[in-house]
Amino acid sequence: MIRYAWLIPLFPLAGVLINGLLGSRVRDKAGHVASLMAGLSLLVVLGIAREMILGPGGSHVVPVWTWITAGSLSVSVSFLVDPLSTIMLLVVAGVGFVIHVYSIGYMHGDPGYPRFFTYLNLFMLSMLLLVMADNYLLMFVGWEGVGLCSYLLIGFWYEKQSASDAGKKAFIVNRIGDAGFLLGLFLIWTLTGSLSYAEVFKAAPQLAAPAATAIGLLLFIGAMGKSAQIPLYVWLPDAMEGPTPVSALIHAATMVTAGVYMVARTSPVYVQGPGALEVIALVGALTAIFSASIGLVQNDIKRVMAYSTVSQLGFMFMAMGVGAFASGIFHLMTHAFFKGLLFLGAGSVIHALHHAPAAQQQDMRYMGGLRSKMPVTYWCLVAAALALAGVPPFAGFWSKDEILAGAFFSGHYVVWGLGTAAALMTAFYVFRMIFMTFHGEMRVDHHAREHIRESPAVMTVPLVILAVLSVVGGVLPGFPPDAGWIHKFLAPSLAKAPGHAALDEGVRVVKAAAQAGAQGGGHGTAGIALIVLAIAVALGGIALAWRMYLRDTAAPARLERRFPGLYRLLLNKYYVDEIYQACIVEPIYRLMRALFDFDQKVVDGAVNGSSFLTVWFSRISGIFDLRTVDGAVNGTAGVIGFFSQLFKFIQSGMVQNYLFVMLLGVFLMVSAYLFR
Amino acid sequence: MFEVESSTRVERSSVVPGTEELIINMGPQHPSTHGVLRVILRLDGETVKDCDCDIGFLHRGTEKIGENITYTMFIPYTDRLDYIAAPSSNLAWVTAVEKLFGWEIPMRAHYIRTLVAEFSRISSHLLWLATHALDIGAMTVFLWCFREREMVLDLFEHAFGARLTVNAFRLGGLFQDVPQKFLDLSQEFADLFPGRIGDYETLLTDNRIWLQRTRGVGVISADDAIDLSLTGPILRGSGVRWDIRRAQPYAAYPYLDFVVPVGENGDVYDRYLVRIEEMRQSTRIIQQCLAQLPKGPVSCKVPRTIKPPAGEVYHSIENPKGEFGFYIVSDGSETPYRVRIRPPSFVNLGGLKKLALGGLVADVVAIIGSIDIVLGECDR
Amino acid sequence: MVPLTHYLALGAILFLIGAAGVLMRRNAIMILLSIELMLNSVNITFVGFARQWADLTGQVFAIFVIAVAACEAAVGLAILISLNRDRQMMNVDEINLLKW
Amino acid sequence: MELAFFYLFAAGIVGASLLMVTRANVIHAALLLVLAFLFMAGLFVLAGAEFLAGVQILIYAGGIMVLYLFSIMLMNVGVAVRLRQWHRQSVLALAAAVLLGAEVWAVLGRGGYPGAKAWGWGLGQTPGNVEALGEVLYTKFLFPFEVASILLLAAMIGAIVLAKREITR
Amino acid sequence: MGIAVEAVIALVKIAVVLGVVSLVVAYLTYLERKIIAHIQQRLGPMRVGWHGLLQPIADGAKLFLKEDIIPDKADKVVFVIAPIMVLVPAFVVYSVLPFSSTFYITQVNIGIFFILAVSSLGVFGIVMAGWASNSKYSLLGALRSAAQMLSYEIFLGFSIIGPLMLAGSLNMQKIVEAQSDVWFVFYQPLAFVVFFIAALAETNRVPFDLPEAETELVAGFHTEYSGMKFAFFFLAEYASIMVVSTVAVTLFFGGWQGIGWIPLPGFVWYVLKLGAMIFVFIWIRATLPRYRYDQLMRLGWKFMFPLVMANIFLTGLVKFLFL
Repeated sequence: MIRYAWLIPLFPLAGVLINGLLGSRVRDKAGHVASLMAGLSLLVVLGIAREMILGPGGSHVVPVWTWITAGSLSVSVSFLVDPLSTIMLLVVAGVGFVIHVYSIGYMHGDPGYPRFFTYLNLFMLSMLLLVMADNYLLMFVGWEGVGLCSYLLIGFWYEKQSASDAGKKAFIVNRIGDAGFLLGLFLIWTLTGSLSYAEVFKAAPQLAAPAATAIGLLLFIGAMGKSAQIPLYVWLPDAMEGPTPVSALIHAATMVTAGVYMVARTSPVYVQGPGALEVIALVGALTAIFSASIGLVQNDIKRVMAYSTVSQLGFMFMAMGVGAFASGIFHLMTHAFFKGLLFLGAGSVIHALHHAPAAQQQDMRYMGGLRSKMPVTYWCLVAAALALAGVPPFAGFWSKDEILAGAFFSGHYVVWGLGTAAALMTAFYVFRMIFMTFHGEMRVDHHAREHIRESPAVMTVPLVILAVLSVVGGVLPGFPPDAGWIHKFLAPSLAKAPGHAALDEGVRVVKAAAQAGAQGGGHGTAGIALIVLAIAVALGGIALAWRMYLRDTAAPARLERRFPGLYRLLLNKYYVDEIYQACIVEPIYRLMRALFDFDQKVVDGAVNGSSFLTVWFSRISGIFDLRTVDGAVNGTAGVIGFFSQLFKFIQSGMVQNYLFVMLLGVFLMVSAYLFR
Repeated sequence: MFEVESSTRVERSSVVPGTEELIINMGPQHPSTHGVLRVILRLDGETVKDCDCDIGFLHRGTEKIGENITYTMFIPYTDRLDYIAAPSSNLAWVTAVEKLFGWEIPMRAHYIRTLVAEFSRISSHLLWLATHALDIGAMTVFLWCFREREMVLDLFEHAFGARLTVNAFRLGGLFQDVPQKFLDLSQEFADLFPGRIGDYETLLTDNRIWLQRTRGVGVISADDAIDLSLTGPILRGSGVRWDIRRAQPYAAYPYLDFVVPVGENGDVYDRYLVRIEEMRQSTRIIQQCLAQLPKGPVSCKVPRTIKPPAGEVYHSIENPKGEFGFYIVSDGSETPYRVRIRPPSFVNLGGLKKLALGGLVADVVAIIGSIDIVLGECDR
Repeated sequence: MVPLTHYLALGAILFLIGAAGVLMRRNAIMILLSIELMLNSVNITFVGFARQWADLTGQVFAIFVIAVAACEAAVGLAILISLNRDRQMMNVDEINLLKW
Repeated sequence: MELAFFYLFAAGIVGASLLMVTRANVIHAALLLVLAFLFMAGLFVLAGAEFLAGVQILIYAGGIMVLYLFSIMLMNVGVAVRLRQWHRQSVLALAAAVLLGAEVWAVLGRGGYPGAKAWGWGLGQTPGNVEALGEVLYTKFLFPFEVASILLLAAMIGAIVLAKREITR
Repeated sequence: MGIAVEAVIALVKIAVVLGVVSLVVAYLTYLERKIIAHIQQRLGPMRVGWHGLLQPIADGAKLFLKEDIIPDKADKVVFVIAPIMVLVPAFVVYSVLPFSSTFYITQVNIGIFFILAVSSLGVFGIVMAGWASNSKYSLLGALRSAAQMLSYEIFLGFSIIGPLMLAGSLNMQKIVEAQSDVWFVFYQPLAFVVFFIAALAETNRVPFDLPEAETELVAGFHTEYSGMKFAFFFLAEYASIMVVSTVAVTLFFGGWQGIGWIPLPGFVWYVLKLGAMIFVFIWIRATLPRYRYDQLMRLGWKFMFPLVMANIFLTGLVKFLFL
């Protein structure tokens, strides 16, 4: 089966071709075609995964053809199938397929229906290329491909100014990251002489620490852009302008995790340069708490999700930074399930509210009490929220708290502290969202009320599938023995970070403690303490949300009045966009203007001044000329006139004259050959 | 030294004409203009941009001649109008004059006149089908049609002693009764002919090439056809059920049972179908005439000098091509004061421009064929 | 066997005839025809070389030259037709738009 | 024998081409060029390029030149015959061409080409020129071959766009 | 010495073939008139000789003795060369046709290709005639003819690729030998249909006789021709019919190969098959109307071209998979 790995990207490619070229013919069938292609891909992935998981595993390279051969650089298009890419394939193809199906319902009736599915399949193609590449260049192709699709899909409703602006913003911010990524690739090639994973990793242990750190940091700049880390996260919240399935697939489940995947994939290089890892851990932790805090007060349902995504991505990078690569990938997987679900659920809500005024469709202040109207959506979202909050035994608990444990046991106490605080906020804002949307009194616009009903099966079935995955997706791979099955499975693909022994032991202990807790025994004080703390944090956040938004509904307003500055700061997302505007965009404008002024005043001034001088000089000399060297001047003019008459013929505009000159040229060349 | 051929040297070549248009004189000597019609076509490639008819090459002043000769003497001149269907022209004239006089014609004469007129319709339609098919390239139909047309002409010879310009009828009836042989042969022909029509249709009606060449070509709507005062099969091909035999019956038509076929789309193909069906209906009429043919005299009492009362009359009949009428003004003398002919071909030809614009050269040929003109009557 | 020089000489003569035609005639079609002649002169040299060294590369290239010639004819004639239609021009030395 | 035929064909080609470039009437010129192409085809057969000879006739004479004639007729060149035929730079151009010819002559006179090789096949034998050519064309030169097809496609589209009267939709 | 003998033999062969072919072509006109006449239920030529058998000779004599008119405004040289340009390629092609396993003038590696190439030259004569006549009808006819023959040459060429792929050779004799078991028409029915239609168009026969459509363009490109020059056009047309029929017989019906056990010499088989093919040509002329110019082009490019392409693809696929 692994031999047929090349089939996986081929199906979406076929979908792109069918929907892209025959879009006007396919019309309403575009969604089915695209879903079929995604489903076929998923089938192949499942076949491969079955072989990888049940079989001996290992790492397989499936060559397709040689792409570039330039000097010593040789890049082939070939696919790598190993545990890491298997997990990623499962996530991408699985969630991708589910969201394709969901989109059939969600996008139904949109004028750009075939176009949407063309982009979606193109995205699948690029993302699969990204995770299956066996070298950095091919990965970069996928990397750029998903960026392009992201741009196209954010700006899918391009007639909306904000959507097309958001698309451009995403693209430009990503370019900044990509520049770093590309520099990283150059550096890799310069230092190791190859871009293929196998050879780079073979050469990695010989890399000097500063070199490895440099590579790591450059690559991480790329990851910052793609995975929306501080300071390049600004595009992701805006990206919610795109259709909701897109937000779910690209901006929650898959594309934004590409950076995490890339760091995990490059882990053999990263472990050589610990400095880079420290940076990653810190950036990740800061991002996590920073964006979680913004999420606390947002009112737009999708923006809450967006900041939550940024925050969770921060968690993943935290894991990478502290060396818990497997935990990061684990969280990536579970996050894909529950965050995809959250988005799809939000989409379902928005879909139900599409009769409401445009400004209210996504605003939680105009929702409430939807539970009875949309039971399936509600229960699915609750499952997702519990998973995100980290309540056992839902998926998030297993992965997120593993990360926190990893941070703690590897000695990154600051990071751990920030992470725990962020976890508290996470639990709070997600249940704030649930309570505001589904509980309490209905605040929906009156004439939109009767239109609210549960979404069609084509949308709810994907929700249920993801809900099931959100429940069991953590416990199954994460449950002991050892630190969980997934760690064992992923181990061959990932490098061991310094101090990994303590870390692994810690994770193992925590897991064991959890197991023990379930069984009523006791192991490792610290472990139990951590677990208790984690559960307490999650429940505390939920309780707080419950108190503020269900029991004492005046509390938020009260808090808002008491801390107006803080509230406004959070509501306006720490004014980051404004700061960027002021600090980066404005200075560039100002620089431009300054250069322009320089040109206007100094250069032109010089020119004008000299001409002014010239005028005076010529006036003086004119008198002189007229009297004395008139004849000479006229003579000069005559000479110039003569030559220009001569040269005028060179540009006659007639082809044959030019050809004649060409023939003369040939004549001269032959002459040169003959009389050399 | 290289500037040879300098005698008519022109420096600027702006006189070189572009590829724009080609003006073609179709006719007056062209195989498919059916006589001496001259069509001036302005072509863009092969597409017709403009189309002008130049007629009058066969003008003989027939109307003027009519003012100078007696009513009886004019009958042979009508032969030379629509010479393809001479008896029809005769019929139009004699019925018009009889209407002027107010004579009662014996029934037998009516029936024989109808019989002969329908034969002339068949003869005309056969010639039309033959040449129309040949224009579009089907040469076998041409010869087959001529085979049957030959039989019709033989019948005329039996009855009237002439084949083409038969001078069939007289004022007041017929010159003499038709021989029995004529009636027998007519019966024979009427039994044979429907099968032969089937033969033509096997070659054409469902032939893909024929369909491609005729369907959707030269389309004219019913309203346009009426506005252009087109008559005959062209009008009926556009779906207007107008036939003078039915609308203003004359001769024996009131006593006969026949269907007036109409088309739907008004294209060349529908006109073809209409005419084919008309041939079938003509055969039916012939059968009925032969069966119902009453005994009796073939002429009413006609004075030796024919002097009609002063007055005017217009009478028209359904010629194979359309409405063929005479407008006669009498001042009470032996010669008409004024004779005006209402020729169907002339009027129908007026629709050519509308039909041909935007088509291809080859379509023009098919369209002229489907209008079915005869220049003798068009130019008069 | 015909010496290679003969082929080359023939090719050169044809090339020069063609070149002279291109440079000397005013009529655009004549210029195109002369270009065809030049292309063919190249073919002759190719075939001559192929003959000399028993290497089919020369013939293959001649085929490619013919393909190029077909393209040239198609595009060239299309240009001429539109030029002729829009400006009623036939002579190359009246067309000096390159001057601007 | 072969040499005699070569001279015959060469004389034909050169004669026809010379007449071609001097004709005032474009149709005559085109027909003379066809004649030159036919001689050239004979030359190709002589040089063992049978397939090329066929292509020369089929594509060049039968295809491209018909296209020329077609276009010329569309353009109605009757008037063009009466125009001045020669460019102002003619004398200069002729001189340059003759000079270049002299130089080429000198270059050719130096000789110095590596020795000849015999064909692997003769006239009328199998596998002959066609098979060998096909083999080479579709293996070694497959990529240029495909590129040539793209080129033809591009030229076709270009020609249609250029010559189409207006795009009506 | 050997060369001289060979040359003489070749010349004799050429003379024989040329003579026979000219005669046969002349009688082809008689055959056509007779067959069409009978289809149209008349007798056709009956006066000259028994059942009009000497009619072609009488026609030839008449045309030969007729005044040779060259229009005043015509381009005289081209006007005279044009009919020759039509006739010569039509006859040159006979040099590679295999009349039987032993009788042929020459055998060329690129036989079928040669036929295609040389017969493509016929269009020049037509174009020259149309242009040189300086008449609008002639010019229109020539333009139609150029477009038509140029297009249908493509389909003709592509349609024979299928059989050629099966035969694996361009040599006419080899192609015939390859059909000793099964005629290619059974393997390549699609190719045969396209070939036949293209052949009709290539020889300007009904229903593709637009260039000389007499009811539209008077007589098309040879409107202004008379006498022997006119006869040349006709000879060329019938010679081309013979050629395409021969090619059809060679490529699709096993050439001179017999059917089963019937002991007839190859040449007789060849003539029989050729006769049948020619009969079909004439039969079609008596049956069908004429296409319109745009319909002709549409039929070619939109219907036949995809068809031949599919045929080539299928043949290649089958050959690749099963042979």
